[in-house]
Amino acid sequence: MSAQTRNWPRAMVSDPLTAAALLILTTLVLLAAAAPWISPVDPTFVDATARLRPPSAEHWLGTDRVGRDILSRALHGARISLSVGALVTVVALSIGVTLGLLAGYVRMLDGIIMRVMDGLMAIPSVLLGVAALMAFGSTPQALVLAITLPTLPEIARLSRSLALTIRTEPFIEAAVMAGTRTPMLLWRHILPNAAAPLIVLASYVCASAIIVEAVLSFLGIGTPSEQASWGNMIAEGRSSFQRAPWVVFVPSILLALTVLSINLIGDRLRDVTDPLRLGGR
Amino acid sequence: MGFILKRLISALPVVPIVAVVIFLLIHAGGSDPARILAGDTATEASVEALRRHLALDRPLGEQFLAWLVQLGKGDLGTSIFYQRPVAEIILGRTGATAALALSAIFLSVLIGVPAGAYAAMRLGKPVDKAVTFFSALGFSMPIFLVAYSMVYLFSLKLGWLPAQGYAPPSNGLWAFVRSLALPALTLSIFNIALFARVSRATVSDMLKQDFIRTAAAKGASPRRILFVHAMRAAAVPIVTLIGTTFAGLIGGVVVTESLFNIPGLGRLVTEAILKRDFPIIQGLVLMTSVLYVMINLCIDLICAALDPRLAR
Amino acid sequence: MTMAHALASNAAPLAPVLSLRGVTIALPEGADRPHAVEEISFDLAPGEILCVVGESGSGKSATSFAVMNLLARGMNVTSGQILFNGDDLLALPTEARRKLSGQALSMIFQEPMTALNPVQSVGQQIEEVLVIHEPGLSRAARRARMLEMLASVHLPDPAAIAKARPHQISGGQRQRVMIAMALILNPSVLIADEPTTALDVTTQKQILKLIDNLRRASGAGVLFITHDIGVVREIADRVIVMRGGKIVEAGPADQVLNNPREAYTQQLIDAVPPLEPPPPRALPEGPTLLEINRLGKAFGGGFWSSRRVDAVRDMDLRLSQGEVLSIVGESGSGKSTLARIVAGLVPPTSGSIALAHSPHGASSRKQRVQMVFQDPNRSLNPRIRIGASLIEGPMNAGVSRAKALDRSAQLIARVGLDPSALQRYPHQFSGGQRQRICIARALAMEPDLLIADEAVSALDMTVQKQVLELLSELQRELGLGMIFITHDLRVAAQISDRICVMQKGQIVEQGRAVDVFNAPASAYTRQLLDAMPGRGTAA
Amino acid sequence: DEVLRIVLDSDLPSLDPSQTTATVVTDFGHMVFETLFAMDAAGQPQPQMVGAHTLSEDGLVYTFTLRPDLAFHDGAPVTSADVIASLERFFAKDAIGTVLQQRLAKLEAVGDTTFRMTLSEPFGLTLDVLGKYSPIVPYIYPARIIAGGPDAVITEPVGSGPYIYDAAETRPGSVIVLKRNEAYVPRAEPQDVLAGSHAGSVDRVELLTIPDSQTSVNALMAGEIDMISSINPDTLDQLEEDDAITVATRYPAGETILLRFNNLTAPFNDPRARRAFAMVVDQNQYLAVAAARPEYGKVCKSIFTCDSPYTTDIGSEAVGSLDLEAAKALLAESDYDGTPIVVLQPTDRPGLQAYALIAAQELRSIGFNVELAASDWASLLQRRALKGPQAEGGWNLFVTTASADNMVNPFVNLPGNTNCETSWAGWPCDEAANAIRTAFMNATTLEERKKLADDFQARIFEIMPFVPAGQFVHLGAWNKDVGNVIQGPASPFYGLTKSRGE
Ligand SMILES: Nc1ncnc2c1ncn2[C@@H]1O[C@H](COP(=O)(O)OP(=O)(O)OP(=O)(O)O)[C@@H](O)[C@H]1O
Ligand SMILES: Nc1ncnc2c1ncn2[C@@H]1O[C@H](COP(=O)(O)OP(=O)(O)OP(=O)(O)O)[C@@H](O)[C@H]1O
Ligand SMILES: [Mg+2]
Ligand SMILES: [Mg+2]
Ligand code: NI
Repeated sequence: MSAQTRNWPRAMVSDPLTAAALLILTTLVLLAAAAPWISPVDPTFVDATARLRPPSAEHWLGTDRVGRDILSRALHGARISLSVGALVTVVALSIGVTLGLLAGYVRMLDGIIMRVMDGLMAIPSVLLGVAALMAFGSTPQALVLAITLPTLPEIARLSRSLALTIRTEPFIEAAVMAGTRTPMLLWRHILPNAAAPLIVLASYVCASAIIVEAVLSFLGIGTPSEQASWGNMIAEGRSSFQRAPWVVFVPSILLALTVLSINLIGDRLRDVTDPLRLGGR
Repeated sequence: MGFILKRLISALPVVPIVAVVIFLLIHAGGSDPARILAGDTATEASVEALRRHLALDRPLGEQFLAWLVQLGKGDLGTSIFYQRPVAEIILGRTGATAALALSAIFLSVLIGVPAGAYAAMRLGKPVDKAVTFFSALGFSMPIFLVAYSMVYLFSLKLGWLPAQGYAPPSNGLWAFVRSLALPALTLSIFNIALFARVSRATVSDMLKQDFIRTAAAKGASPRRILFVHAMRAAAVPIVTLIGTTFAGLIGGVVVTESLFNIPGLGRLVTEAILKRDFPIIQGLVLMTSVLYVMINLCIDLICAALDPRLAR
Repeated sequence: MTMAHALASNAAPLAPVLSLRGVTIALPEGADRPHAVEEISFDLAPGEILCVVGESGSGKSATSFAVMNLLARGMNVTSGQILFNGDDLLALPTEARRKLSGQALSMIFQEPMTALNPVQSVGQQIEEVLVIHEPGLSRAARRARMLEMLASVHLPDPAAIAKARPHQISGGQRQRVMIAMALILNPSVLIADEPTTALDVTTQKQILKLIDNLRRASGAGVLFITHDIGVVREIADRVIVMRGGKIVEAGPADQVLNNPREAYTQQLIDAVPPLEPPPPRALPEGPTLLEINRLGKAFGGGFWSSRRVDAVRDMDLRLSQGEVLSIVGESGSGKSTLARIVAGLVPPTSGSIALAHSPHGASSRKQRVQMVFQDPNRSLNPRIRIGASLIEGPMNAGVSRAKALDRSAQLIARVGLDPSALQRYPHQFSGGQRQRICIARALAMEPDLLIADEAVSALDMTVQKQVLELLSELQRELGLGMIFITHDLRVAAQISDRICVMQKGQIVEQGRAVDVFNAPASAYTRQLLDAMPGRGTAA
Repeated sequence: DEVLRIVLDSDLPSLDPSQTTATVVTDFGHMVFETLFAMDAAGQPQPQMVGAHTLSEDGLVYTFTLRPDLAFHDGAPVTSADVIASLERFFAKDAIGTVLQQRLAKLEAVGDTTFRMTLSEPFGLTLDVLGKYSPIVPYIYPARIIAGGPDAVITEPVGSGPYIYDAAETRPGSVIVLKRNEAYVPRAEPQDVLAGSHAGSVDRVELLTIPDSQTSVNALMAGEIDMISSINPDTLDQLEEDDAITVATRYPAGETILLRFNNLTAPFNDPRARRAFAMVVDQNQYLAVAAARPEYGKVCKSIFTCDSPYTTDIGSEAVGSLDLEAAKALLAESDYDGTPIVVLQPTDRPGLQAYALIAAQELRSIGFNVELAASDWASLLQRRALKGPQAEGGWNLFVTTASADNMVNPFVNLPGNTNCETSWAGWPCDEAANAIRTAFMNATTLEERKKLADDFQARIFEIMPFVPAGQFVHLGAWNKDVGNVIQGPASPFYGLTKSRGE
């Protein structure tokens, strides 16, 4: 197992399913990054008279309900969807994990932090998201916030429980005796040892952020329609699903592939970096 | 007894926190239900009159206080749009969501847990790989694709099940079950995946425990080991998950309720938000937070019963 | 020679119930060696206790798991036979082997807490054996058998114990439950894998006695695995010594223990700390380093908690500079709590601790007191290189990075490790090596007082000996004050100037090591001394 | 029991038809309530609750007598007092009602069921107003339930109509349950749109809200519902494949898509900027989204509903010439300085959302700097009420649709109302147009009115307070066994029949 832990990058790609997932995700990220240069046409160009066209030479993946090119939109949509996923993951994890670790380690803060988290959890997540969007307008920041807020309690809870377990480990006491201060203790000693389950959670958060963005669009409060995101492409295409299924299928497949890849990668990453597998029994 | 009391008291502050937060949040947007009620082509004067009549022109603090006073009298207020008591509206919607959420959880547990547990027993084998893959897939399927496909197949082509709608149990058990089948299944796809995943993780952890070896040394069959020992001991995290999932489902059923035209709380929340029906939103949030506190309490009690070590 | 030995050796040679013939167990790929055990053969006669000793990792458990068909995934018996009453178990179908497990063959495990299902009552768990193997039995009959069995392992109030869950009974009681479970169907073979390692000496003694009696009553052959030569002396009829997956020596207990053929066996025997304390050193009458007055620590007892535990009560203690004080006592007597209070990890509820002014003028108590913990696997952050762990403390105290690195290199050499160790991660070391690293880390802080809380209990005998020697060497060299916590009186006697015996949070006796050993003042100390394994036979 | 299940366009904002201008409430209102007069197919008001009425020689005094046997659902007879209270409520709530009120000298009860209306000047549209069928409709309520004043919301919808609202079975936001009023005595004349008999045919009508258009289509195809009042155009093909389903329009007059400027703030306070945009509005673009098939949409460059009596093409060259260069030139001439303009885009109304996208692209094509402000409908309405410049949260353009009854003549024409701050959002201000409108109201002959309507359109296209962007019809879909579906200016549900069995 020592070999496994040290060579985790190799261990990742050695699994064909994970390798495929990595390949897909990398490709999508690259395509998203290159979208402005490789998109055949302007993704916002509207021509309603050419709406809901099936895939053709002119529009490889067809057109949507106002005649915009789906391929171009899917490529540009990847930018929003992937960056929403990434951003939410980063924001939610950094806030949630910090709060959770603090609650788990600094017992004085536990009550306050966890009550606030309970409060957040008690509010239906749709409402929380919508309220955030209403309060801060339909901006990307608000969107990230709207998706982040409902995920915080879960992250904080997990981090807290991890901190609670890890804090009793003798190496933490050793660090305390070495005079390590709390922030450093959390950062250097507790966090790395909580990484494995957090990685899985991160992949889950990332994946669900992309989906929630879609759900918010479904409710008409996600990314504005002018900007493409897989979520709003699916949401808008839904009304013409029977007539022009490709409008929905393209972003759905991309979204499913992304979420699937992220989950597979997260699972595998957990497996190969699990510190609890060190030392054995 | 002390245990229950302790849990209850530590959970109670959630409700007022939620009440204040939500009140501020929904009013922060500054939108106005009177305007929506009056309609697209209403004159400014009639919007104004309506606003005054609905007491929406008063300062926020005063509105909050009024709400609190009303609440103190056990009254959740009256819906701005439906002009009916909020409590009655919420109650009328609770049945469908509860039925949906419960049956979805039932399905998720029934399918997800055994699948995950079985995968845990066969860790690294093809079965496990398949379960892992399908549970990842379950996460990534757009819910309405699932919904439409199932409706197309089971309702329109085969005609086995209704395409939409909700039949309360008072319409007969059979109708009730039929009306719930597709939405519950749709809602479950994601949760089955979730439960399979969590069960796989916890059961495989349990299977590494020493007491599993003890059971094997007693000559227990793999089935017995799985069901009597591993699953029972893994029940705590799974029960906890059931609790949080259930709490989450109350808000998470929106899409399913919309797709299957089920008059439930999820839709009510969304509609109330989109229309800014403040009394309903407030009432709902209050209810969900109380429910959440109660679910948490139940979960804690169940967990304590399952694993007495937790009761300390 | 005990009665048991006489019985075993004088009886007509019985056909063995269990024989291993050239058994080889393969390890999964990537393990440290290709085979857990290679070509091992031995016989176990009915009514016999066969002790298997050997260093950690020598394949003792693997062998017993092979017999019980409990080998972990990836481990397989690749050749050889395991004969039970002449039938090859390996040739039997799984179902048939399962029938034997728990009935004809049964096993007791090391850690009774984790080996029992935490969510089932112990009664249920014992009855489960009957449910599996005698499905025809009525519920009442099962229960009666279970209670009878609980009584026969000398558990008080069997009905109450049966209802309890594992966490509600003591370690010794749990181990008895395990034994009851193993014996309820009168197995022909009982395998006990370190059944007493987790128990304190007094409990250990009772359990050993129980096993001895039971095998005589039922005639079961007992395969007893231990790393403790003292225990072997106590109960073994025959002994097998294993090393690196091979049997290096086998024979009657007397012969192996008293006239070992192999140097390795001798080493094992030598590693056992002698029962007699070494001649007393000149008690270092240095200035007082630590003074504890009327110290108390209570856990729980808050508004919500119904249970209040006085872990430490009214304790007075004094330690001179350069002195080694051992604290012994049964599990739960408050040893660790005391250590943690002194280290400043938990605040005391009452009383005072005073640490004399430091000769090097170091700052906080935390830094002047350092600790070495019991479990070397968990005392080092698995995610941080050894070097980084070693310099963390000094750098926190304001030492420059370069200087700290310098010192860590010296220390790592001092504890007998290669400097390259600094670049490695904890999991790349053995338990003994890790414990040395922990010592180096503690010393890096240049403490005045070193606390070793069961610092050698998790190590096997030979390694334990090395670490002990290292510790006392360093202590003398650096003139440290040291508090050495152990449950093993022999170890305490070896290393310490003074011994302090604790029971239920209080000191029942303290004095020079020799005095405590030779003339124990309290009844409790005497009990502890009597319970020490090996004492009976050695005398 | 025979049950008719009908899916409405959207949830009703209120069960009080006097509080909201949302058209969907009339689906409910016409079932439960009745009006004094009711529109027939020719658009003429016919007596409904009124049995007999007289008009004095001078055209100032109307005397009405209610027909016998009228009773509210709570059993109380309909009296003059109820009528007067209801009309007063109507006058207070409705803009057109207000016009009548301004000409009203006295409204008084003469007997239990007779009342008199005295005008201060003759007003030819009096009966049209009393028979108004689009919100706000002058329904007659029991005086008791509207005693709280015009702004108090009715909580108990009790009317005198053919169906009784069943509060116990109604699930707000999901289904409104109506049961046939067995005590109802219909008029003897056969049904003629809203005029004539209102007799209910089926025992029970359920008005449903189904949030997802595909779900309602599925439900209709599975036979779980009987009618979708208005389908999503993109589901047309699917529905037409089903032989058991009829797809047709119930309102042949249709709806007009409107692009509405904020006439108060820059750049659209400058008519040149407005006209510049009007030149590049391509109605075909909007109609491609709005109309399920080309035949269901119509390019209509009139401010009045095309094919209605006052339709004209005077001044229509100002709309949709699609001359980019000319438009750019005109814009350059205007005061527009390149500041981003705000186009409101509702995200929860798919159609409007698409029109906003098209409008934005057209605006950009001539050099406007456009910011699409996407928000939900509620927030949009909120923002739309702000009159200030975009920097202060204001807006410059929104899109919506208006049904024919808001468009057909200068009198009702909603976007053409140029009454400054009191007119509809956008607040255009034009004395000249106002004067023509007033003249139209007072005109007595059709000839005269036609002329005034022409003038009105000419003036409106000159000042261009909004741009018409095409006219289309909504399609409804119903099971073939549903009979008697009215196709006209109104299409009430009470007359619907359901043939038993197949
Ligand atoms: N599951 C496993 N996977 C890989 N290697 C294993 C596994 N279990 C045991 N081993 C290896 O098999 C060898 C024998 O292990 P075993 O547990 O039998 O030793 P032991 O003599 O019981 O030691 P201890 O005294 O520490 O219990 C060791 O080298 C160990 O590392
Ligand atoms: N954090 C704690 N909370 C509550 N009780 C505690 C805590 N730590 C220790 N105790 C209790 O205090 C008593 C003394 O515990 P301590 O760990 O000091 O014993 P010990 O002598 O070190 O035992 P062992 O030999 O098993 O390590 C025990 O009864 C224990 O259950
Ligand atoms: Mg072992
Ligand atoms: Mg201890
Ligand atoms: Ni020991």
